[in-house]
Amino acid sequence: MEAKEIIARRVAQELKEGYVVNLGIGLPTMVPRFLPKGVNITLQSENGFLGLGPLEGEPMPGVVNAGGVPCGLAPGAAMFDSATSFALIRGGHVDVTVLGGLQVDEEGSLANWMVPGKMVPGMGGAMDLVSGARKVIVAMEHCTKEGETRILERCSLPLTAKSRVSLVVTELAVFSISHGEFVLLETAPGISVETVREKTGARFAMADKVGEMALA
Amino acid sequence: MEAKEIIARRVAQELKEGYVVNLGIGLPTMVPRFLPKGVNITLQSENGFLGLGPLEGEPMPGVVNAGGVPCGLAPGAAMFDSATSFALIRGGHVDVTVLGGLQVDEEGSLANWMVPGKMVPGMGGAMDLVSGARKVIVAMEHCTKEGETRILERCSLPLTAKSRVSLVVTELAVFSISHGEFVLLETAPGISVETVREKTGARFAMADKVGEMALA
Amino acid sequence: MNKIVQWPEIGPLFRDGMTVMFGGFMGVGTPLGIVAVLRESRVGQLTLIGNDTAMPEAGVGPLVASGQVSRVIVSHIGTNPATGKKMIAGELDVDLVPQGTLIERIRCGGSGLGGVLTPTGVGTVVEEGKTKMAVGGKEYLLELPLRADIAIIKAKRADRAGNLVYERAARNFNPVIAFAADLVIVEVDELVEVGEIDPDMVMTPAALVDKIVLSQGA
Amino acid sequence: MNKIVQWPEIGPLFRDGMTVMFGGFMGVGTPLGIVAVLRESRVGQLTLIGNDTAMPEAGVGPLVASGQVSRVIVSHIGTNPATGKKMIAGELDVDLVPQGTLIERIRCGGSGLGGVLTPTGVGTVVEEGKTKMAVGGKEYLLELPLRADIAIIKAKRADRAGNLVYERAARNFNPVIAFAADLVIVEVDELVEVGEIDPDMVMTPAALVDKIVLSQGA
Repeated sequence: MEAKEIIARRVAQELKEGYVVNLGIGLPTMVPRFLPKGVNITLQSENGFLGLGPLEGEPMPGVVNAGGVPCGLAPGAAMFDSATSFALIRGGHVDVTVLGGLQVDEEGSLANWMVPGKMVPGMGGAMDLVSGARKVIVAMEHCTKEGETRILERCSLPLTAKSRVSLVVTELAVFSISHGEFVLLETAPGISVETVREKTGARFAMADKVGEMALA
Repeated sequence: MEAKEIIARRVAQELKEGYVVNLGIGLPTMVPRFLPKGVNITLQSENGFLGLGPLEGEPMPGVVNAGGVPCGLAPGAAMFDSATSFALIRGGHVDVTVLGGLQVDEEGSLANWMVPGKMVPGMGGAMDLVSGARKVIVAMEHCTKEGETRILERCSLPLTAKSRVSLVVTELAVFSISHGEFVLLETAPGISVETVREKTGARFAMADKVGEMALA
Repeated sequence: MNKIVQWPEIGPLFRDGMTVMFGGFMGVGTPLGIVAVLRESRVGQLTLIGNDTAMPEAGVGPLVASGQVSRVIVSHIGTNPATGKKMIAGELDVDLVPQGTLIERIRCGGSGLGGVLTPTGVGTVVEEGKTKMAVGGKEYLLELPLRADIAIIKAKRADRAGNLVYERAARNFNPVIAFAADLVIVEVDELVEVGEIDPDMVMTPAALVDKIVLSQGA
Repeated sequence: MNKIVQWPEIGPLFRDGMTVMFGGFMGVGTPLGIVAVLRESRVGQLTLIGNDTAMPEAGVGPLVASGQVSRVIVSHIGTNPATGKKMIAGELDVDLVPQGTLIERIRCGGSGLGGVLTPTGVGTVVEEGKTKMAVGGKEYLLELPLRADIAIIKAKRADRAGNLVYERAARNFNPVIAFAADLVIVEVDELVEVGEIDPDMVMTPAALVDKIVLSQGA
């Protein structure tokens, strides 16, 4: 199974019936495909609506996701302006946001919006999402293409938000973050704790029982 | 002519085509009856709409003015929530507010919301209206029932807002306020400057040409 | 998730000492059925947050009269003599807040904002005890967020998911308080199926609504 | 008051050095006809305020490409490489503002508020140079109002008075910027008579709208 699918499948297990969820671009948008049976969530889109659905048939005027790409509307969708959209986001009305990351550290800080001198796309809604969502899950590959770990004692890249991440899901492991330390909760099938340790740039505690990542 | 009608007729002359106007309770609500021919204004109501009109026929559900009294909707009316209503008021989107007063002083400060130990109804939307409307006109009788002047060097009652009133219309006179002084612009038909001076508790300057109040 | 509840389920949601935000302006837009349930429930020591205490027999007036309320945070009490009497008798704390400030404070509470700077109240008794700041040469008061345990809302129509539509000036505080409480209970005149309210016409999105009860007059 | 204008009347409303707020999110909800007029008008040294610089051929992208813009205040530039190139070349100042903060700053500018406290950006580069305040034990940044000389808006429908309705996610920044500019120009797909839009369904009240022009595709 591809790394991205492993991650998306595992993140999907975190979403419960009735949750309002905002998914960042890229990998996080794969998550809904793997929702457990019977779990219905409402997707929030920061460009102004609740009830984002997959595109079915022809694109409809004005029905686009936060990337500007045509999408669909779920039954019971509601549209609103951007001030309302971020009132929802910052006001704690989004249960979970799932975002990609460049780096996460043991303080729960996330860097995912710029690489100085290289990539400055702007933060868009990411800083508000990480500051405001009730639970922040980072879904990312454990290491960069160059093999550098993304899981660190301290992020070296500019932060998106400080101390807001509570769960990190990679293709190798699942960590929670609490009280300034990573806690290893699960390892992917066939991945040893030693492998995780080698590829992780921060110490981590072990959960009482380190389980195997459920990819159902 | 009754004092109130004199005041309402004169205030109506201040309202220009296309103005957005918020009228306080009491005397100010008489003003629209006396609008010059061809002048159309839009009345804002702080309980959440633009386009307040007179009640015609049966009351309609939810169509009430800021006093909770059934009213009508003008063609082109728009309804909104209270946050939007006060965004309009504070944001300078109301051209004129006309409010009753207990006292006005030469700094342009208004007292109209409480009398300590006697009447504490609450300020409602009055403080926002006086702080935010582009032009604040006070429409009130010159003196109290006990004969005490309402036009003072300094208000003795708790203020509604400081230095925001630009025009005061009474049944005796019209004053503008600028740079910390009252300027007598007009006197009512048959009222002498001496009479105005006797009944006014502040010095006032004279306009270059003190006219007679137009009550058309 | 079924949000539709029956009237007997409403009363037990309230507890002594709770803070309750209510929609409505002079009673118009106030959920009168829920107020009646609160009245019958005999919960006490309530803090009410909303525009006004209406009239003795309108809006939240009956709760003031019954002595179930220990504090109100409102912009106006002048039309309900019972509020003033209880205030003077020391039986009721009354915080008077300018209407535009009140709705912004509620909006802050519901939007994760820590406060807002408003010119309203500068130079008046309203500024007492507040932080004053100058921005661009103009003075403002820092006004702080308000939240509640429960918001009670009146809507014209709800779909079964909880999307709401209000009627005319009965909108007022309702859509704003829907963001600012831990539990949001809505009394509606009309309940429709999901999909019957156009997404562009929704005034309060379903995600904010916890419980829906059908008006008994409806 | 006739607010309906023809296309040749739009260009002369703009001047070099003006600040222009635009609706739209990745170009969706941006008044493309007005952008084209601005492009042809050759006014320069513009400051643009809006969500993003879209793509080179979408939204306000063409104005960035043409060099008519000297500053943008936006939340995102990543989808328009021209913006980044001009920024690096020193030809364009780019102020990046978190999206939720950007819309609140515009809302403050349009609502007479002096600023707002937001948790967004605390502990990041966004906090540089800003006042930081603690409220209830949590840290916030004070973010200040934004206003513009002109707001350019795209609506689905207008009545002749100027009441507006937006379509789906094309609403986004449009109704908020309508409060925050000295002159508000709206491009609409459809123009209807006064009374054809139900008062409850108006998304931007006519009082905020100065000029209406009919989309050429419409």
